[in-house]
Amino acid sequence: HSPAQPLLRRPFSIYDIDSNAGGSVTILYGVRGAGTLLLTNARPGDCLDVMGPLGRGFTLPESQSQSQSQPHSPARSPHALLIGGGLGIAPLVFLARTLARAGCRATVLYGANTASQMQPALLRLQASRAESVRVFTTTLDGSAGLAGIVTDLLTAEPLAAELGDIDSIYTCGPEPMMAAVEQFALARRIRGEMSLETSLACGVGACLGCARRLKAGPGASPVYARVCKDGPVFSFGQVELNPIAYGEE
Amino acid sequence: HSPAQPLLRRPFSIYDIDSNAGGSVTILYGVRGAGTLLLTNARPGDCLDVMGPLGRGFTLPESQSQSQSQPHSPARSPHALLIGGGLGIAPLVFLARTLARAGCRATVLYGANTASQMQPALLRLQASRAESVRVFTTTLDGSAGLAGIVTDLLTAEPLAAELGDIDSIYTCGPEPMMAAVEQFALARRIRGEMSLETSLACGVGACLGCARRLKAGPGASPVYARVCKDGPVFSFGQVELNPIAYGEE
Amino acid sequence: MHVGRVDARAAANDHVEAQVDLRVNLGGMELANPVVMASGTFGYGFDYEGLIGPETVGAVCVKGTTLLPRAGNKPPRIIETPSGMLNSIGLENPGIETFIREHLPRLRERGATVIANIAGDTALEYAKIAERLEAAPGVAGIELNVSCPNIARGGAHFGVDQASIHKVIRAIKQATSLPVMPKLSPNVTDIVAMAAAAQEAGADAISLINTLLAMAIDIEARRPVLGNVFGGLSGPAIKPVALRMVYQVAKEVDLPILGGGGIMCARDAIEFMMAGATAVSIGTGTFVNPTLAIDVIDGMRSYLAGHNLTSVRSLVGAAII
Amino acid sequence: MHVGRVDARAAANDHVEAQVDLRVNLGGMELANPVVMASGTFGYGFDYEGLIGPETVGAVCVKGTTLLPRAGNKPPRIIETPSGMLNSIGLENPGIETFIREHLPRLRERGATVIANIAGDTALEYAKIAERLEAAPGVAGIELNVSCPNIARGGAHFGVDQASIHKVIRAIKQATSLPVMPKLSPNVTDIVAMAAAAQEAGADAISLINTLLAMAIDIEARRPVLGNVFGGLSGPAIKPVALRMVYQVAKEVDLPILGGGGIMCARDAIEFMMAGATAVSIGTGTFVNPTLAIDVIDGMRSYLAGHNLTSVRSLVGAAII
Ligand SMILES: Cc1cc2nc3c(=O)[nH]c(=O)nc-3n(C[C@H](O)[C@H](O)[C@H](O)COP(=O)(O)OP(=O)(O)OC[C@H]3O[C@@H](n4cnc5c(N)ncnc54)[C@H](O)[C@@H]3O)c2cc1C
Ligand SMILES: Cc1cc2nc3c(=O)[nH]c(=O)nc-3n(C[C@H](O)[C@H](O)[C@H](O)COP(=O)(O)OP(=O)(O)OC[C@H]3O[C@@H](n4cnc5c(N)ncnc54)[C@H](O)[C@@H]3O)c2cc1C
Ligand SMILES: Cc1cc2nc3c(=O)[nH]c(=O)nc-3n(C[C@H](O)[C@H](O)[C@H](O)COP(=O)(O)O)c2cc1C
Ligand SMILES: Cc1cc2nc3c(=O)[nH]c(=O)nc-3n(C[C@H](O)[C@H](O)[C@H](O)COP(=O)(O)O)c2cc1C
Ligand code: FES
Ligand code: FES
Repeated sequence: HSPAQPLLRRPFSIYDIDSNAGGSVTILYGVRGAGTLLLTNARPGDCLDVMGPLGRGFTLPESQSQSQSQPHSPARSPHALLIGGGLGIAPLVFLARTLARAGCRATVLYGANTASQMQPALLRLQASRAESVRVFTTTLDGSAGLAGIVTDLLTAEPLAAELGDIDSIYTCGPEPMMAAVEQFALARRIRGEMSLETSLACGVGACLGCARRLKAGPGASPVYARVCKDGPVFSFGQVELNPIAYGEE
Repeated sequence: HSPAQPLLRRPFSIYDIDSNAGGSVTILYGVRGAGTLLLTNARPGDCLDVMGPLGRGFTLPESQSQSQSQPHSPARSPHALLIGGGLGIAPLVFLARTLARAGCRATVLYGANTASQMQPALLRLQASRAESVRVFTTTLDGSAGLAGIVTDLLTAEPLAAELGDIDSIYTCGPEPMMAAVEQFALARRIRGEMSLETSLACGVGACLGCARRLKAGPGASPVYARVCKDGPVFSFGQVELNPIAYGEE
Repeated sequence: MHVGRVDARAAANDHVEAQVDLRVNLGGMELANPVVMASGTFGYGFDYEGLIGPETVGAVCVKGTTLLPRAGNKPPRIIETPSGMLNSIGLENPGIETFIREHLPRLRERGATVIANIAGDTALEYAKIAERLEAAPGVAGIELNVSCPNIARGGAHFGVDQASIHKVIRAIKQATSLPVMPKLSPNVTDIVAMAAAAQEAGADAISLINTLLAMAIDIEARRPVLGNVFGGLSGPAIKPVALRMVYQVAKEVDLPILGGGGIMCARDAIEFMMAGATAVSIGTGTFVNPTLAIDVIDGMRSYLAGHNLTSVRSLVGAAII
Repeated sequence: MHVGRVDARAAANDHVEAQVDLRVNLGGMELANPVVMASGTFGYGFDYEGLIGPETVGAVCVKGTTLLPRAGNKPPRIIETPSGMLNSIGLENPGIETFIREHLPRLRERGATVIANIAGDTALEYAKIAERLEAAPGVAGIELNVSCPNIARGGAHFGVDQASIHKVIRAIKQATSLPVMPKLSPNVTDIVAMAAAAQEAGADAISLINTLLAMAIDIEARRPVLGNVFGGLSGPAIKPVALRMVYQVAKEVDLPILGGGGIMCARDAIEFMMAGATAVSIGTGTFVNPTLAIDVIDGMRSYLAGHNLTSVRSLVGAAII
């Protein structure tokens, strides 16, 4: 007996967009339950019923908007640090490629359980201009890059020394990881954003089911933001994070 | 949005069995709802989770059991009349081939909406020994055989005249059709059987969900039989039939 | 079958379908068609802009609104279940004044038929909201949420005993001349008794059903999934229960019913009307298929045309025996 | 996750799993494991012979049995619904004498733990059946169906008010020394009050939940699908409601609970135990997967071994906050 058919839609990040050949939008997903399992049945040529893009995406570095036509010289261009854990790499791949196209430098820190899981995303990242996107990896089992978790890279030499000129940080992945990245950024007063995950129902702001509590002074009555509409991308310092990820111990 | 995933198992008749090449069991089905729609996704090599065979099948003509090794001569062999409507032809194809193998004669009356629907079953019937299985058809739209419903054949010349030596009648199809066949047989004191359809849950006699009322004298408190276990094949005269089929007007 | 837009006969029926009369009167609320957006699933009418607007449907029940703003419940607030979902939103809303000032004028401008869904903790609170709505132009009627299972208040809800249902409806009827439609809780032993109490108190229509009180447990974290522990079950899973309650109430109580719970297609909606509902509400189904309401309206047209019926009103209660 | 038999760690865990203790005591009934076949879905224990036998599971609740034989309800008796099914069997059964004479000895011979599920129209009827069971060897306990929603009796059921629950349990307790476990109706406003009344009357355990009263309509025939109009909803659709009731009762009433409703995998069963059930019942799931009970037992073992737990009893109520 197969697991129950999913009822609600499932949210995915944009992993890549190809506006050349007829146009395509790519997602990167892992099988977690019934919905993603069903997705594995999809074959080339099948129609998927998709709503989107929805919500608020990453904000590109400020100077970038004026520089679109006139890319920065590599030396003076904004430097973004992208930190992805597991499937959280998905939106960061699209972001890295967008930054590169806009003449920004991107340093991507990418952590996963094991080397084989990382291949698809690494290939896409390498397809960006090599000089503007650099990638460093960690694996839990040590099969590629540094053995450990991705945030270890923030303090590990020689990379840590090179992070002095970071203008902004973007992160997506397990919430404890994002919480550590946020702390790192706030301590250094580097602006940055994270992409949050919750269960969604409507996806358009109508149901208030995806609420996450915003940070506020102690004693204040709670204020919630909608992940689907006000997010999924939030600035560091905005949202109360769970030290423990949903479904984990 | 696709229709809800079915929860319960779905019953199907055995349409054919090939005990030669590695062995196969064939079913003939029409898409009616979510379950049969799902079945259309099955590809050669896929595994289906099947319980069966279940319940009570058709009884072969009595003399036949002794004659298994020594087939009847065509002239003196039992003559069975098989009357199928729509997908009700499925178990009758298997029955016709079984009868032919046992040296009985089978006359099959087969009614459908239109000629194209009948091709698969007709091909299988033709694969039986031609001399022992004869087939007559009707279609509602007149595209093959007599224009009309299958029970019209019972009174239409020249066939009606030939039905004098019928030993037994087997029928499967819409209930109003089977009710007419039952009446025909009872009036002529020809023994026979019908294969009934209801919603099933357990399929093994445990839940009592598939009950059909047995015929009884007036005033008697109702007695029910289980279609899945006591049937789906019942003798003529045993079960109260619905003049109106489930889901029809 | 005659449901959905891909019916082979749809084209041939276009002419007939155009002549089908979909109007219904829901206890004084005139709806152009029987399809109503369920409260809490369509915000204040504009979140699905571009896909489906508030003027497309028979009426919009706006998000449950209270006298003062409410922050809502602690997340997680939703979790999917087999053919359903749990929610424990906890009536997050900006309060009645903001609704009247910001949302209502936009809805009115678009020509939407607006049913204000209201909630409160005391009969007085309900009456105060009703008074404010009375004065605000553009409200067709009031849906009274006496049944929200998501607010922790020691288990005492208005919707589960006759006396409190009676009291709150009387209070509201005295505060407004608008049609008043209590939305009853399905979490009761005797839904007919609740509906009868509402009728006696002067209700103009009955809305059935709100969500079933339910929960889910995370076996790895070893705790309830929802921040609020309990939530309300909606979606196709509850349709058979909702249909039963509509049928029971329609048989015994002489008030028009807004019926819903798990409607996912025109066929479901027609089941509700045949069980005795004058109009149907669509909630969770919109999350799955944002234009479901339009599909249901179209499917009703096809069904009527295909069965040579001229008015959708002929379906109401047709299956009651 | 540690559910099901295809867990990659299953082989490695074999040794640990073997040492896991699955025994539970359900109000005096000693079960070898917490998995119980739900009444009405496993006949008298032998319909699935060859696939799963009555001795495999913790206990078998046999088909609801009455003093005298009953013919049952008019068909159609079942219809599938989203993630669920409706049934209106109407307690078709051969009567208590036939059960004792024909079915019980076979069950006993096989070493099955038998829970007799009984039903009646009056407290006296229940007491008479209990007396007969007292005298018959091989019954571990009595499950009291005070909640079958399928019998048309003007809407008055034992299971929906405290006084009648109290009365029938008292009558049975006086007639037998066997453990008595009322199976409560979920179609009530306050399940905790019903359970508390049962406890006060001397119940040894509580069984939760029976089916939700529900219906379906055939929009072509324009009438209810079931011959009995109403039926009981079971299957995964009701799991969130069942879980909530188990949780509520476990929190407030100090009696062991047999919990179930919609269990389709070990994970579901563990949710029920964490909500406070001492044992779990499997009904509709067996129709879908006849060996589900075995899968659930195996899955519990894997979960316990994978979490370094030695006894299934450590799960009971683990998620209550
Ligand atoms: C904005 C956003 C962007 C996302 N982008 C991506 C992406 O790019 N790639 C990607 O792979 N994923 C992404 N996700 C996550 C993705 O949406 C989920 O993995 C997906 O919805 C899972 O659906 P499913 O049906 O496969 O699993 P589900 O069946 O929905 O289960 C999901 C998880 O929840 C757990 N769960 C379910 N019920 C319970 C319960 N009762 N108790 C405890 N745990 C439970 C399951 O075990 C499972 O691990 C994104 C999510 C959001 C919000
Ligand atoms: C013993 C036996 C043998 C059979 N042999 C065959 C066979 O050989 N070949 C074959 O094709 N079929 C056979 N059938 C019938 C087959 O089992 C059904 O067609 C199948 O179960 C349909 O499943 P489904 O999920 O596709 O449709 P479902 O979704 O189960 O629907 C079946 C029908 O019921 C109707 N229905 C569902 N819900 C309602 C409602 N609320 N009101 C009114 N109508 C409703 C649907 O519209 C649909 O027409 C047999 C049945 C039995 C009992
Ligand atoms: C996310 C969500 C929020 C809801 N909020 C409200 C509400 O504020 N007021 C109310 O009366 N009902 C509310 N409901 C109940 C719905 O209006 C509807 O009665 C219920 O969901 C059953 O219908 P459905 O199965 O079509 O969703 C809410 C339902 C959901 C799913
Ligand atoms: C076909 C069927 C027959 C049932 N008969 C009985 C019965 O005789 N007595 C009883 O107490 N419960 C009966 N039940 C209820 C089940 O025992 C169980 O409580 C309910 O179905 C919920 O569990 P499930 O979702 O696992 O099926 C029956 C359920 C079904 C589906
Ligand atoms: S998912 Fe509905 S508001 Fe975000
Ligand atoms: S389907 Fe269960 S007894 Fe026939």
